[in-house]
Amino acid sequence: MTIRQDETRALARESLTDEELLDLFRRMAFLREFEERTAEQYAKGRIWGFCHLYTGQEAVAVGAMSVLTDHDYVVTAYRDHGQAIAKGVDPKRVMAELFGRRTGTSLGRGGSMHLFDTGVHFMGGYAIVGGGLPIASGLALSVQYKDEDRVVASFFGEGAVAEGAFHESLNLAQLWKLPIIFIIENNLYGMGTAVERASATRDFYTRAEAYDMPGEPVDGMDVLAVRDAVGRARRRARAGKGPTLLEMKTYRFRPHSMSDPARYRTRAEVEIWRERDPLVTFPPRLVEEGIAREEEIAAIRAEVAKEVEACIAFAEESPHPEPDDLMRYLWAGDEPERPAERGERERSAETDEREPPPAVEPAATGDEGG
Amino acid sequence: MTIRQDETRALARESLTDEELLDLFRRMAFLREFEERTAEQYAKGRIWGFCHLYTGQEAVAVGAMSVLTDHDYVVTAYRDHGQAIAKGVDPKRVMAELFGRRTGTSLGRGGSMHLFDTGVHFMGGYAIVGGGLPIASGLALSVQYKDEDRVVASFFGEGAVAEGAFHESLNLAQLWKLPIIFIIENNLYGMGTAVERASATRDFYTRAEAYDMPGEPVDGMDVLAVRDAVGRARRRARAGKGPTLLEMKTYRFRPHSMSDPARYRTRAEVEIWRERDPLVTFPPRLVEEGIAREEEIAAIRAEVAKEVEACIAFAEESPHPEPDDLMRYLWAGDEPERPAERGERERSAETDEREPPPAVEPAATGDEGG
Amino acid sequence: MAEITYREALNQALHEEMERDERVFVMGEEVALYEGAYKVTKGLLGRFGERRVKDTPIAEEVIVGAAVGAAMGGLRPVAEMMTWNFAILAFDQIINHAAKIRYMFGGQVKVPLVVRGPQGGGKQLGAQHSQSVETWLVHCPGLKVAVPATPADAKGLLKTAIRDDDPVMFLEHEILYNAKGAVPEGDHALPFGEARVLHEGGDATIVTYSLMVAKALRAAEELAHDGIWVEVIDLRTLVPLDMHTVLGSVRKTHRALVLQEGWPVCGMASELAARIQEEAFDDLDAPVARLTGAPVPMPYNKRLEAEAIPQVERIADAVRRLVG
Amino acid sequence: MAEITYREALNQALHEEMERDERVFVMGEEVALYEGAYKVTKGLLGRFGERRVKDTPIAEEVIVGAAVGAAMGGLRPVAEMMTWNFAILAFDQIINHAAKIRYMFGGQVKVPLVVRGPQGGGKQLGAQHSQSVETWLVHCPGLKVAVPATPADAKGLLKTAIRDDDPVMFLEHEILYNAKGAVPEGDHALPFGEARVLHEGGDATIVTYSLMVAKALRAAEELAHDGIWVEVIDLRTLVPLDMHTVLGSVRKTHRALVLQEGWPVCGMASELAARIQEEAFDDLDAPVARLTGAPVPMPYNKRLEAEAIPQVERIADAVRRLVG
Ligand SMILES: Cc1ncc(C[n+]2csc(CCOP(=O)(O)OP(=O)(O)O)c2C)c(N)n1
Ligand SMILES: Cc1ncc(C[n+]2csc(CCOP(=O)(O)OP(=O)(O)O)c2C)c(N)n1
Ligand SMILES: [Mg+2]
Ligand SMILES: [Mg+2]
Repeated sequence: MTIRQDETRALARESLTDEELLDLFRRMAFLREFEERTAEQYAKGRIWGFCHLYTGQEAVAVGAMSVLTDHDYVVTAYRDHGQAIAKGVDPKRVMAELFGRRTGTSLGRGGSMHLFDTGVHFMGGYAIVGGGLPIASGLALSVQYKDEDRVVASFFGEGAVAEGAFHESLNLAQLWKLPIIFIIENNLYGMGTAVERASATRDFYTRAEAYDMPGEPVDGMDVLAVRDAVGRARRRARAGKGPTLLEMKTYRFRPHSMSDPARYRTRAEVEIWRERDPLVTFPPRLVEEGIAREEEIAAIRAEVAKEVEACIAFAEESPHPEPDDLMRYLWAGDEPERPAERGERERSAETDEREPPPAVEPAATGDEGG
Repeated sequence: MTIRQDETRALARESLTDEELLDLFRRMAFLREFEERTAEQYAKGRIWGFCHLYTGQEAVAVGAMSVLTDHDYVVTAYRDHGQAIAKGVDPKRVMAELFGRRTGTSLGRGGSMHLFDTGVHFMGGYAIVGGGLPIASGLALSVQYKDEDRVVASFFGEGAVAEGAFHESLNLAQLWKLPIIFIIENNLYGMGTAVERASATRDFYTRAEAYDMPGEPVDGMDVLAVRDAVGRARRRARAGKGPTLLEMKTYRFRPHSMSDPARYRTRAEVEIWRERDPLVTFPPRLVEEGIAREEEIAAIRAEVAKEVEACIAFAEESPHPEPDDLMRYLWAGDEPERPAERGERERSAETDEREPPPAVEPAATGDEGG
Repeated sequence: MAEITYREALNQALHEEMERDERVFVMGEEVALYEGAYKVTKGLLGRFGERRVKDTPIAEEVIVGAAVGAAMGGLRPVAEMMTWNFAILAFDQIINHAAKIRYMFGGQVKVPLVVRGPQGGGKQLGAQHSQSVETWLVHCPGLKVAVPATPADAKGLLKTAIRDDDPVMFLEHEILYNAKGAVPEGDHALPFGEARVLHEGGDATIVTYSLMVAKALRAAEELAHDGIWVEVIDLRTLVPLDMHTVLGSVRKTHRALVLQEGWPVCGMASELAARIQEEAFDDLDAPVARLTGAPVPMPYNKRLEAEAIPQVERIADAVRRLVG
Repeated sequence: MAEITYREALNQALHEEMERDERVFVMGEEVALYEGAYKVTKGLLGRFGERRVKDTPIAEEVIVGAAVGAAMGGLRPVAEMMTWNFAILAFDQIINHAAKIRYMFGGQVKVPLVVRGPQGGGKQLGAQHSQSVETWLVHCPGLKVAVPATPADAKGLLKTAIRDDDPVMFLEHEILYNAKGAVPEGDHALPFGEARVLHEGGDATIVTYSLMVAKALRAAEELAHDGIWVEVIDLRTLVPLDMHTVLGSVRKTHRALVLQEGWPVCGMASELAARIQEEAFDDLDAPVARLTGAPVPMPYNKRLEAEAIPQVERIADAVRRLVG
């Protein structure tokens, strides 16, 4: 694996203002704090079911979303808090969903694994491993069909690569040159199974070759490397050149889910990755390069802590769904009332047909949506 | 695609006697005749349902089976007459199965797509595209588990490569180093769909790389090339080195099935392949190389015609299953009476546990089962 | 009204709906260049081009899954399964995704998807090509299921299916493709959930759908010769299910036979028997009878296959036993 | 007899059968090193090693398919589905292959395969992780289906499943894993197709299985306080189905409620209602009643989930209506 680290960093750095760089940190810090507090709320019995934290992988979601536009579709798996919030889903409503409240993104019906918000084109967390890839491919087909100015980013764990759905989706996407970016978050484990125990190969970006698709390994602990790779893949997709497979080399610091003792890995391994933790490595870089002062970093950390606190308060105060709701909204035509605060962002993918800007020739160079 | 034609031919030639070479021709001639007569019987309304002929692909089945042993398992799809007969299934019983008779390989319940004979370890024709691959992998697992001296050959069309089952099976087989040979019969079409309309790649042997598995293109119109490639793959499998993916470049001269007008391909294309027809190219070679005289070739053609005639007569004279049979043999314990003539070959895979020779170290060189 | 085949009626519905709504498109194995394994998509590629008529690889899971995604993206995909037997490879996308997405995401999105194709036995295609899949689909909340028995219904229900905002599983019967019947031209869309009484009578009710409707009608005619008058109800859609019409008839005849081609255990016949006895117990003069396909994988041999599928004579006998 | 959990009982059965028969092996996601997502395979890797306890990739279709092939090759695989929801990705191998291979190939081969894992709701796992899959399986001829309700049955039925020469779909209930009960040590194998009467009474019969047995028993106790005596029947296996015991009880009580956790349409409750009224019509004083899960994808929220699953109070109410 050769990751052109310095090169990509330099590239990405050029196109970003100091504010933008700081914002990347803020977003990662927010996700970290959100997940830490989620763990605490789970322990308190306010969140139930399966709950998979994103801790450690923040650079992937934040880096990727920083070069996707509001209109781009995102699809992911059950480990979905990070992508949802990074995509712009209101974190209050995410926390409310984890609490199972009526104000949650999915009215409290989805829970941690099934966040969704058409308002920001976050098209779902799916709990069937591999299940999101065909759907993401279909969204990309709709984009191509309507000649819209957007792309699809499909996130999934390296464990999903073994599923037939991965294979069928990549073949179709390449055959039809769909505007989609397949993003493997290779955190080295699928539950307790280390990659080498479940896959004939240890790298996954190489799988792209089987479909004559470009594939690339990316340092998933480096938000700028992620940003760069996703930005380039997005441009390819928008230019009609079809899909790209990106393998983000990353790590989850927490167990698979809240009920996993994580005995399958060594403390030493965790420690090695701790040194690459984006929340550890990125702030010093900002300081060294004169982009922010230590105090600003500390201030941001304090701010996000307050914001997450507000999310918990919001969730706690929110009403439960009424038992009478049980049979509602199964069929189209029976439409839920939208919470007022969501306002304009509420339009569904289908009703916002006028929304996506008409397709334009993509710029030959330069990041989009940065 | 680089097929080392002369090289492989030379290799294969060395290990074969004149009788053996002539026998390869006889077997291919038999299959050709069998399928031609099957088409005729279908037209006469004696065979029903879906019926897929092997015409054109004879070199694949005959070449492959010539280096597999009786104990090796074979699994294939619905285009299964060729592999079944080449594996040693009694062609009388194959024809009887096509006729739906009680003497058929599957008691008349399977028909053309579902031949089966545990006696020669022909483990089935399956009509779900890709459905045979997981099963073949499982048979290979049983071989490995019991440390038996045999391998599995899994045949399927290039259309099946797009199915998730292909991907899942190859990954598992390579991960577990299963003793299996995956044989793609790339006849350029899946029904009416040319490969380039359904696949992101035109070659399929390259798919092996995704699983870190060796893959190789083979001239599927050359029985000796097939023999050589399968022989080598078998040795790898027996040596515990795991699976191989072979792509047989071949062609079917007949339409997909009996009800396909085959308008999707040009006469010119068919003509080009006609020149590579093994039934056209192999006999002159035998004559040129002094292995057989023209008259011997003609005599063989006459013999197989008679043999196939006898198959038809056998099928025609055979009884239909009794309607009362309908509910029988669904569950184990309700065992059908075996037709007497099958004799010793009757033992089922499970009951023949003493049968497979104990595993021995495979010879480092030289063909097995030739 | 023109006399056309079931196949042509389906084809007409596709043509008209694609003409009417640019969001409608067709995808599946062999649907474009080959014009469908059963020629249901004939002429579509020529008329609408490759953008709207798409051949796919042989990969059912992504065919259905991509259709689900496209529907979420605002299109109205019609995904053809060459036969419904192969849709079993896509059950994860149908059951775990198409059926659940709207509800589980709090009603934020619609999935206006049609999955269509033939099912059923009778052509000696053997165990893996002859199944009836309706039980697996109706069991799962969130899917609508249509089972047209005539060319007119094939057209009218398919048009409604395409216009419907929910996932519709559209089960054609392979044997019916060549069946002819009068079909209204133009905008003939039939409401879902309205069964039809096809043969009136006071002695018993046969409740059925798809191919079995024609067989039930022939049995009814045969029974009429014996002076037994049966009412034949064609359900047309299984979800939604028109219990109103069924119960109305049973309350009149006091005897019901539910007839289906597929396997008995947990079949539609069981569901209807359970519901009829639940809701019209006191009106029944005899237990609700079921006549179904035999509980075995479909055999290839012609005689065995005929034995495995309900035939006219056996339907008539079942009614005789019911009224006897 | 030791008091152990349902989980331990399953684990014991696996240990004992693997000890007894070298052909028995276990494969699935996380079954080896991790000892099972629900720890049902605890200790197996240590005892039997990697050859007989195999972790697989996340690829359900090939897990089941390879198990089918291994069974045809003379082994006795026990394939774990981490939950039955994921088995839907393997339905092609279960329905189109495992169930059909013996019959369609003329009885030449046996497929002695067990697919096992938990199913059901009640742990707030949401729509894609809370399904009951029995309808999809019992509908398909060629599959046996076991649904143990107690630790003793979990052990006894799993041992029988492993020894059975046909494909057995073994449906554990996630909520029951920690349930404790007396379990016979050693060679305790229970015959398939023998239901058990758990609570005797003359006023009504509750027919049920799996987790709902415990709920039915609690309802029965509650009803007993009101002087209503119900018989509770635990079916234990759905294929084969012990109609004899069911009908015997119904002929005595004249009233039956069929209770299941899963969705209503074409559920086991419908099947049993259809069969009971068919075979015991004249013995019935009231229509056979069904109580089932609500026909919606399972919601995450605790209150909604509780509302979607039959609870003791509602079971008792259903019986009161039935006898009222
Ligand atoms: C089809 C399916 N099979 C199995 C599971 C159970 N399961 C949930 S998460 C998981 C591991 C997935 O690992 P990976 O794809 O690497 O994602 P990560 O959890 O590491 O983000 C498994 C096996 C599932 N949810 N769906
Ligand atoms: C799962 C599944 N999907 C679709 C079909 C219908 N079908 C039968 S044969 C065929 C084409 C297969 O082509 P290929 O694998 O190249 O084999 P060939 O017929 O060329 O030997 C298709 C699509 C099927 N039988 N099974
Ligand atoms: Mg992972
Ligand atoms: Mg082909």
